Amino acid sequence: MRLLYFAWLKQKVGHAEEEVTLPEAVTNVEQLLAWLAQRGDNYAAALSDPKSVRVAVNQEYARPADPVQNGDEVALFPPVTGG
Amino acid sequence: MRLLYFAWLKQKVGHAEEEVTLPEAVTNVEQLLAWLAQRGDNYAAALSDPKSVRVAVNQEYARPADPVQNGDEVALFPPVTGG
Amino acid sequence: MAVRVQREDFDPGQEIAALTANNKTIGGLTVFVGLVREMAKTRALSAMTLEHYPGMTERMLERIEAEARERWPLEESLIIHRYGRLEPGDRIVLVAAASAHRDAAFEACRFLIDWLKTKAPFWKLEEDSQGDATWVEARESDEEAADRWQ
Amino acid sequence: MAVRVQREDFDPGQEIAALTANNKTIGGLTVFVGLVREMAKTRALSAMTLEHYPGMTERMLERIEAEARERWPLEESLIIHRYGRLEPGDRIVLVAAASAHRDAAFEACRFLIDWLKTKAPFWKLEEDSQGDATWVEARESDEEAADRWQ
Repeated sequence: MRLLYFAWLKQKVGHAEEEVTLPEAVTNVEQLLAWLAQRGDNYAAALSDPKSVRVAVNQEYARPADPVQNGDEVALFPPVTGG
Repeated sequence: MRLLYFAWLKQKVGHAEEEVTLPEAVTNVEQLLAWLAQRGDNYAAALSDPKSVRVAVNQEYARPADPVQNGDEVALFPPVTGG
Repeated sequence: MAVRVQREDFDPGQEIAALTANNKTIGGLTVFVGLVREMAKTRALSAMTLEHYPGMTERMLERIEAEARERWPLEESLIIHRYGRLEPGDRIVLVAAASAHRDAAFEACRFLIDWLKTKAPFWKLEEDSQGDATWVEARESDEEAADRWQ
Repeated sequence: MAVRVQREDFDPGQEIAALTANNKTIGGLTVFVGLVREMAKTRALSAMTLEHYPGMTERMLERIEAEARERWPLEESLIIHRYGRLEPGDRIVLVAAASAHRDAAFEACRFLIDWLKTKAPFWKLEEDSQGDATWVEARESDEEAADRWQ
């Protein structure tokens, strides 16, 4: 799975993207965030407030229960502030 | 009094402006329109439908009861359609 | 803050650039440009002639603009309206409002054009391809649009 | 009908001219231009950096534009949004909608900017004169503005 981070999520995680292989138990967005949060202090800090994290799976906004799998492009970012 | 006509009122009356001297009995907009209407067929035709005539006295929109006097600039025109 | 009634065309890009130049308080600018359409209600137009009341027209536009600036915190505003003979595709009118925030810019711009359409002395004479000329009648929908702002 | 996400500035006049050229069905064009303001909530900005999500940003803007064209009878529409480092007074975004009638042009233009602000992946990093950089937080008022169109 290709993971992308934007804005302050990128700064807190420390990189803009990475490739990961999901454990079998991780099948949806909510599980993905929980799994990421225990990968290190940087992830835990970035994901400490789930309300301020938005997720897109394959460039579509996704909800906690939406499925994820290896091969997906998953982006994590704060609420958008363009315009 | 200086009278100005615009749009189809100008066409029906036959001229764009004229100088008139008001009879003493004419002191408001409503009386002015009634007096004008009996000055000839062209005026009668132009003023036959009072609902479609707007009046400005000294470049301000005026109502039937608003006063007029010699020296005023009075304009007669249809409802506006700009923009 | 300006009002112009003119026969000549105008350049929206130049007007927008002038409105926003050197004013770093502006966060949003809304501009409306009205154009002559080829199709009137039921027939194709070849031209349109706009008549106005020199003096009163400018005065009413200035008043409409002043009213907008009382209602919204505007940094800039502009009304340009043409008169004379215009053809389909030609620009007729430009109204613009600039403010720190987009709400004010949108609402003031809409207000300017809605009020202009019912308060500013302009009259349109449409000519069709047969050479028939007809004065455009005022639309009730324009009155209703203006009434929203009362 | 077009969407552009670009680092370079754009010329509103050129865009407006291109939108209305050779289309005599257009009666009204509404354009909104968003600019970098010098004053943020509590402090003076020296610059702002806009980050985006290449690919998804374009996709979302195209969807927002398609949605506007389903809701209103538009002749033309355009969204341009910049990314990268911008300074106070710089243009950020242009949205435009052209239609036979001004109602549709105004409403569609407003819809485009309201939805863009809550759906398009852009993030703003503000820098003040001390060199402090802060990510702009999403505003509830933007969510509310977008919700009006649900």
